[in-house]
Amino acid sequence: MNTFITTAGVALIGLMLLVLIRAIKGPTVIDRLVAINVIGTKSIVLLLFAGILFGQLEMFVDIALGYGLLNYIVSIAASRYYQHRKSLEPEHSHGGSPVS
Amino acid sequence: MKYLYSFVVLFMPWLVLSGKFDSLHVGMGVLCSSLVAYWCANLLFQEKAATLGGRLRQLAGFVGYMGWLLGQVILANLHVFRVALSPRMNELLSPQMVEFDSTLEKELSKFILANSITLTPGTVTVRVEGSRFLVHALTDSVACGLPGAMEKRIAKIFERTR
Amino acid sequence: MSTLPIWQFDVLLLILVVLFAVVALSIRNLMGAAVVFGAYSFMMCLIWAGMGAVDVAFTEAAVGAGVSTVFVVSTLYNTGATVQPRTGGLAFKLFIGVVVTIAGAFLLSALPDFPEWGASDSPVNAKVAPYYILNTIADSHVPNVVTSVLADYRGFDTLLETTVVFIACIAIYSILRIDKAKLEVGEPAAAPVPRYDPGDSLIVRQASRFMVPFMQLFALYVIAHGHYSPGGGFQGGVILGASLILLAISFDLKSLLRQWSEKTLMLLVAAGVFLYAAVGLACMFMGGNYLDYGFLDSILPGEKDMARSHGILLVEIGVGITVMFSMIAIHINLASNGRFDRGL
Amino acid sequence: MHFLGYTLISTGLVFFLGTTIGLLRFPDFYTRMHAAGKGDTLSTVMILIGCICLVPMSLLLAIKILLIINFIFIGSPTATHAMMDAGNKAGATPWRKDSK
Repeated sequence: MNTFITTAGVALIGLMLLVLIRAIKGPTVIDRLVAINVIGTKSIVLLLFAGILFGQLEMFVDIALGYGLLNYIVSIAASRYYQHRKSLEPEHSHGGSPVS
Repeated sequence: MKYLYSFVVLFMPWLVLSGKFDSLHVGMGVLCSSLVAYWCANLLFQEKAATLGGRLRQLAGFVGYMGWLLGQVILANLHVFRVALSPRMNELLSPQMVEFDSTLEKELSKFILANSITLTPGTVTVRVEGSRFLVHALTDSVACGLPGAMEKRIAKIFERTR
Repeated sequence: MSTLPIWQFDVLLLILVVLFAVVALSIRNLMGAAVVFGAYSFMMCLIWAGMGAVDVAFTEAAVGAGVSTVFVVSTLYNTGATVQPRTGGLAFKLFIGVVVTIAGAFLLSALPDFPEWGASDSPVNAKVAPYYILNTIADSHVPNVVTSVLADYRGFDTLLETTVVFIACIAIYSILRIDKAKLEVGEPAAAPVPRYDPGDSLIVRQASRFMVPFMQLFALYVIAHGHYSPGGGFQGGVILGASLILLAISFDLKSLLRQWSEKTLMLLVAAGVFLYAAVGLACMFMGGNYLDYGFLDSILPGEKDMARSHGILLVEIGVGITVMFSMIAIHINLASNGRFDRGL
Repeated sequence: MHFLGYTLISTGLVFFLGTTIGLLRFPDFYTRMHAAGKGDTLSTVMILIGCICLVPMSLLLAIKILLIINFIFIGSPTATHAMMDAGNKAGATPWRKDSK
């Protein structure tokens, strides 16, 4: 079972790396936000996996529960920023010409 | 009355969280639950008119609704999967904004309808203003089907107060 | 390293953390950088968890997911998210590069002096840690060693850490808070904030309605059960603060301020530190050393060991109160630009 | 029971793969949101239920994980909606079929 969980966890992190591509590419901040939101949700799963592998699920479940409750605050705060200030310019990520 | 309801609603999760049933911890549970109930009763129970039986019936209806919704979520994922993996993705997609008016009146039922729309195949709620829903649809066929059977189901469960 | 059950996770997460850090630094829009930096903190939390440091992981989770990114976002809300192009030329960049390299080399040169990670003969693991691990149950009936170390054996440190949070709150308050009366005379009026539209956040409001009570319940659970499970006053306080910040974001700042007036907030921030210090003083009055909770056994129920356990709970509550209200006060200051009227 | 757990976790991972591919391949912010909002919720929920089935644990612990699932079910669509609204208000350009 532990081998399976480890494999699943490694696969999950691998997929998170793929999601990271979206966070790197952008092109807008909201795109990054979507990717980060997905990664945050998957952190809950990884925490549970770590708990299973350590054999101390009851400790890790508390952290995962905290994450589950808090995870969406960031998305809501960032969305509220764009709902109030209507400016979403695509920016260049890799040291290109900075957006004025 | 709403304080009592909130206390009961909050004390049960406390017992689950705590998992310790000695007098000290249950006592702290009573204290913390009443504190949160005092803070949040206005948040948790906004309807004044509802009776206890009505609330319980709503809860039962909601559980049944969740079962149906879970099926829809799986369908939604298969739909996304099919579109995302299709080599001719650009032909399958025809994203568009759809607006429609809902007959639902309560905020709670609008909230559930909006989140259900987000979780069902091919549609995501963008905005709810008054009774006007702005929905982003992935393909033409799902855009025509809005709001669908969901609205009636929700109306049946949540719009009656007693 | 390979004896750890999840070294595969650790290696991959380390790669992810470095990637996130590089991405966060290279994005030229501050909002984007803030958001990616939030994900960096998720990964740090997972790494702590992978090392088995659950309390640290919990702190990182609560602070990273709950408040830190929100603070940055609300700051950017008042300052704007665009960066000015740097004016310094190549020489300046080279200078920075040299300075950073030298500093990094110094830090790395100190690395061999550290004992190997988890080595059993290092000074910490040879004397101090075994004492805590062996004696904590007998001394204070607290199974979670971290809690007893933080709040009992090293209670002074935690008292001063709580004071640091308090000072941070006071500092932000004194820098940002603007008096309404002064504002009318000196500065020009604030840029008109778009009117709050109650219709546009129905879904968010309804969701917060359900989440906030359970967040607060969970936070109180974390404070009350710091003895047994990871967590304690700091984490619980942060989650409590985050729940009220969520209320402020999804309804509006006014409704939060109606519930907790400015005066109450600041009084409560001080009250938490006061509670902690007062418990210490009470120990002195009972004849013991400062923060030696064992001497409270005549006013708290139970024997000496149980009194220590209850003393830990009391100071955890103090920490929780200070942290919770500091978080809220800091958020209100940042979000409303010190005006305490409306904001993010 | 074990078999069910393995199946659920694997299915969850497959759905998360679908999410990731959708997130990377879809042409604009709105369509990416579809992939993220739906796939993220379901794959997380599936993996968590799989953990309940797979790992022997006490009833209270299982209920705690069910609580996490509950909060994800409330929080995830809400975050999706908030980001969608923010993108729309900030003026993310929608993709049109004839634009390419």
